[in-house]
Amino acid sequence: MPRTVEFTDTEFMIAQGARLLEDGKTFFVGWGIPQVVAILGQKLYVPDVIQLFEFGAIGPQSVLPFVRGTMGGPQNTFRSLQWLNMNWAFAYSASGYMDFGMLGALQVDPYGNINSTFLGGTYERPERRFAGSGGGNQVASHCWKTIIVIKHEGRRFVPKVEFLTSPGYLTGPGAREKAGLPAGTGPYRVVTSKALFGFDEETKRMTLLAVLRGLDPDDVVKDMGFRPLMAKEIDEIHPPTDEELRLLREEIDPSRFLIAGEPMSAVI
Amino acid sequence: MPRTVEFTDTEFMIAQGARLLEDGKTFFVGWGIPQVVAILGQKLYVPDVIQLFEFGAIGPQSVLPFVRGTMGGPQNTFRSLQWLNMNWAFAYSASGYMDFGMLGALQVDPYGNINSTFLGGTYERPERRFAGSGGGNQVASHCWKTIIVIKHEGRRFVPKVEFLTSPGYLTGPGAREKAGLPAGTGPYRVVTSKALFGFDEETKRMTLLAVLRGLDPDDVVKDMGFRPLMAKEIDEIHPPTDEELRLLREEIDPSRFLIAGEPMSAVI
Amino acid sequence: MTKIRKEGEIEYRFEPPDDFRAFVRDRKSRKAEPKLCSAKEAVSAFVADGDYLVYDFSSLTRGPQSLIREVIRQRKKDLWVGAEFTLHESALLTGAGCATRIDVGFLGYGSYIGQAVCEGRVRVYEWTNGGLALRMLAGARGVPFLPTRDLLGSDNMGVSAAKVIADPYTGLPVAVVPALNPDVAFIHVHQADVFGDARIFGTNLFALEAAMASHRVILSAEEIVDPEEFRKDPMRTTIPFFLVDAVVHAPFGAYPGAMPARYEIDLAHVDRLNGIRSEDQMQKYLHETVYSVADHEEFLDQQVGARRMRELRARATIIEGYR
Amino acid sequence: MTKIRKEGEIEYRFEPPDDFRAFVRDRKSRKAEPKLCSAKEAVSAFVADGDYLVYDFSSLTRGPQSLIREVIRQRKKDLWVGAEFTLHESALLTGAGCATRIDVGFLGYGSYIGQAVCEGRVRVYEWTNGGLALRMLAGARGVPFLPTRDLLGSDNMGVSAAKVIADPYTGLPVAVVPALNPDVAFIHVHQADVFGDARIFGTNLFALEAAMASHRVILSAEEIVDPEEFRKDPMRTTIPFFLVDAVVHAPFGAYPGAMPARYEIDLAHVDRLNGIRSEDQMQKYLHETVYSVADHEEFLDQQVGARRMRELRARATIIEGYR
Repeated sequence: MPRTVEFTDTEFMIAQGARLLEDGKTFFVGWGIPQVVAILGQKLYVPDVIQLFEFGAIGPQSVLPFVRGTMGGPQNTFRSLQWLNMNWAFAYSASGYMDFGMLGALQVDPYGNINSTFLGGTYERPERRFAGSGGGNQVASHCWKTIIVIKHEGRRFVPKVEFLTSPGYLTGPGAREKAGLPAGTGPYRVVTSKALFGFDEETKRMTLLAVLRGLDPDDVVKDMGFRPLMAKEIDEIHPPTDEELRLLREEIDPSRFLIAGEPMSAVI
Repeated sequence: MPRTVEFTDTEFMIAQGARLLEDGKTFFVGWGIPQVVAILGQKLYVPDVIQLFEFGAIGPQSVLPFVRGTMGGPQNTFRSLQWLNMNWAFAYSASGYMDFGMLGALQVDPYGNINSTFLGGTYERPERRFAGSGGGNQVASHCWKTIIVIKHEGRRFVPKVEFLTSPGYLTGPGAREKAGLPAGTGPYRVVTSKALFGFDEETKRMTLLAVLRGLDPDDVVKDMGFRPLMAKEIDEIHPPTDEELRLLREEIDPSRFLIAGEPMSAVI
Repeated sequence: MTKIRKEGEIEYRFEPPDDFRAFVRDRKSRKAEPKLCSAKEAVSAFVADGDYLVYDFSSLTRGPQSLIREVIRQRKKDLWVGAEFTLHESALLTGAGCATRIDVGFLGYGSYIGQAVCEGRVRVYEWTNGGLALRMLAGARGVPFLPTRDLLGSDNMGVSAAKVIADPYTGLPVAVVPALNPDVAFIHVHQADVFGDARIFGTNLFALEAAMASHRVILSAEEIVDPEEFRKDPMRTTIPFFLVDAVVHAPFGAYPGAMPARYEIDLAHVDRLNGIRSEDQMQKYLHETVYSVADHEEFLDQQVGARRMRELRARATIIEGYR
Repeated sequence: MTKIRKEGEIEYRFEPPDDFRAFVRDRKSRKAEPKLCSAKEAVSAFVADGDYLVYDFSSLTRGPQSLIREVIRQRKKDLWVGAEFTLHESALLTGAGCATRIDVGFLGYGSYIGQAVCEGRVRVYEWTNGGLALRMLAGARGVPFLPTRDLLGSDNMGVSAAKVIADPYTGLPVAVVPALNPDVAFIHVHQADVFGDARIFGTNLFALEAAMASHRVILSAEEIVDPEEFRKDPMRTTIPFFLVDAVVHAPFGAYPGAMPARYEIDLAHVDRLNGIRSEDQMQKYLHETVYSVADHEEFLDQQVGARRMRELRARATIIEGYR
């Protein structure tokens, strides 16, 4: 008999991200949500995923619970295969050893270009200033498959990003290669709080692949700042499972620092 | 009352080299004779010299006796300040931290250009082939003061080297800078089995500074393939001291592997 | 001091390799001399107004926070900060009127620094983390630039002095960044000796690159150890003494951040920092934690306290590998 | 296999970064799988005729001598060797008819290899030690070239594919060398686990660069240890498993060279090698030490002997720092 599960938008994005990883592959982990995605994924789905952090931790096995503010501390460099530095970390990705990368975004455009630098005004005098690239530009440039995690708010999906911090497919097919970026790389999926997008082989434009169980695809895309392509068949995304939620809430982030967010629910 | 000291040409070159080092400076040590120069110098004259080897040993304190064939083994990396690799070793020299470098040579020309690659014929089909640069090209390019050690045989001093393996002053004043080599670097001294040469500030040409006690400067230069400049005052080089010889023969190289050579003598 | 260059509207610090090499030859000593001194002495001797400053690692992990506070205490002016993980340093240095330009990196969080950028009180350039690390490597390797296959196609190219050139071998476009030779580098380490030999346990951003590439290097160390220690275990040496100008003994020097295997992050204090929004809050924070105390020791005594430090040390339970 | 390019008369190995990246994506596994095998299996599986081969460190110190002998035993052909300290490898590989081209480096001693060059039996290119190390770093960093301030003004430029370009920032001339992505790297290590995690104690030439930049990596290890060892001390890991294709357990694998802190060099055997002048002497040496024995173990039993190995181990008295 059907029941309703309740979760936050963040929990849903984290669960989706964790399900996208492949076991025995490498994963370049960005700051914040991707850290939790890596932990959940490794615990539940991809025990042999190799995490890599830009500050030189190769293959750590993070200690639980996740300690907020930890970036380079013992908790998320624990039991690494190797401890190096930033230039070596980006050597691994630049020479092709990083299969997946994951990044958050303020804005994303139809080609998966990311803005994480500013909103409104000009670069010199923005209305709102944010962190900027960090190592995001390298991750999006080097990794074979970049996964973008972004809250599903229409204003975040724009025809053109105000500042191109980290490269998606730039202006379309062939543009990355023309710019000199490594061939065969680019955004792979966009994980949102309502849906999952991919990119069309031919046009490199964002394509709706699936929506959270119970949501209407047209509702999901209607307030986006651009019209994404629609897959022939729009799949249904299972809401966070009991096991995913238990791990997130009890073992990974009991302080609810990273998994907090807007309440959502779905009937299963 | 005067007495005669006997020594080999190699012992004399090693002793001269050791006397040229400055304490509290860095010394990029090449293969063979420079290794022994470094050890003798550190024991006798410059206890705080910092040796650096191209294979990444920074500041080792070599173990005696010198073991032939040792390059990168425990004996000449013992008690280093730091163990790294080749790219880091050449970073130290390229960024200006290496005061002295020392290299052997097959041929040297008036500008201190070194050939250590081949003699006779062409590069593709030489009459006699030797080791080539190894790291010598980097040492001669990066270090502030390069000391060349070469047996005093006329045929080794040529107007033009058959192959320019490691750069001296190339074609004369300003040529190194014009070529893009680090400014203010270049050959500093040429240590031979009979004499000591420097380089004229203005013309950058090899200049006789001193000869072994008892030798006639004109005899020393007459069979050289080019006529070096002569310093206003030609100094006298003291033959190897008893202490230098004792250290070399009893402590550093008792097997006489490196210090062997042609017998010489001088009256003191 | 490294020169300021312009590419169009973009200012960037750059020093031709030969100029840096001449400084290393003439002004850096290779003699093993005792360099132990107070933070006050080190910062007044080796940090000048207008300097370009870099540090390793971050606000939350092994950052040279006690040295940053000393810079603020001495009210240095017009600093240009090369900042990778700058979560608080940039905000504090800007709020204190010390920093006027920042090369990032990852520009912190908390709204204060963002607001300062919006108001034009500090100028920011986008080199990205990888770009800054590569600039430092170029500075350490004595080359004027290094190539990389990122930055390309992004707007960071327009707000940094990175360029695109044709690879001499394939003709394909590749990005290049100019060498960076900072005026001064702050590096907080686990162990140092009085001459400046130093060990960092765990990962680092670009500790050796920065030490080699910088005109002046100030170390702050949790622990001062016997120089012989380093020669017994050369693989563990992060920085050899002849790159270093000053050594400051600074237990809890990374506070409120964490020092791996020594003490944990003080989240309460970090929250207080992250909560700074207004100028009043910033000045109040600076007064309490910097201006009103004579030095790091007094700060620890009055603002942190022995009990808190004991707690933070006790929380650092993961020590495996940090040796 | 990396492609052969020409600059005028000069042939050099070069592979565009995108081609190497595609190989890494499609042909290198990131799965932790047991890779322990015999030298015979490793060499036959991962070394092909015409391959470009590099190794770390040298003939006298921690060289992969047992793997070199296995290559000779399997009579590989037309190898191109990237050799820094090649005191014996190049002579043996040339004498055995395995190598036809050598990028140096430091071209050995003893007159055999010199004679072979004079007779045109092997082609040599001059990249210098620094140039080869830099090419390897470029290959590992995924960039097509790296700049350096040496080679300039020397004749090595004419017998390698190094070029001079104008620095994009100063306009001054700087040398560049192309990335090197070898077909196969041999690295002899102190400790490895069955997956390929490895530790080298002491210095190295470019062990991590070579492992990262090469299509195939064969490790020979003095000792096979528990994989957990590496995660307990990540600062000691030289090479992580996912760069490695095969692990060969090879005690005395560096013989007749030394393995730091394990055994000393066998000078008598080295003298025998250095004494090789004629083709007869070379073929006699190869017959006795390679062709006439089935593998490394048989070589040690028949040609070296337990007593000799005990003596060489006993001479390795310096262990400080090698851990």
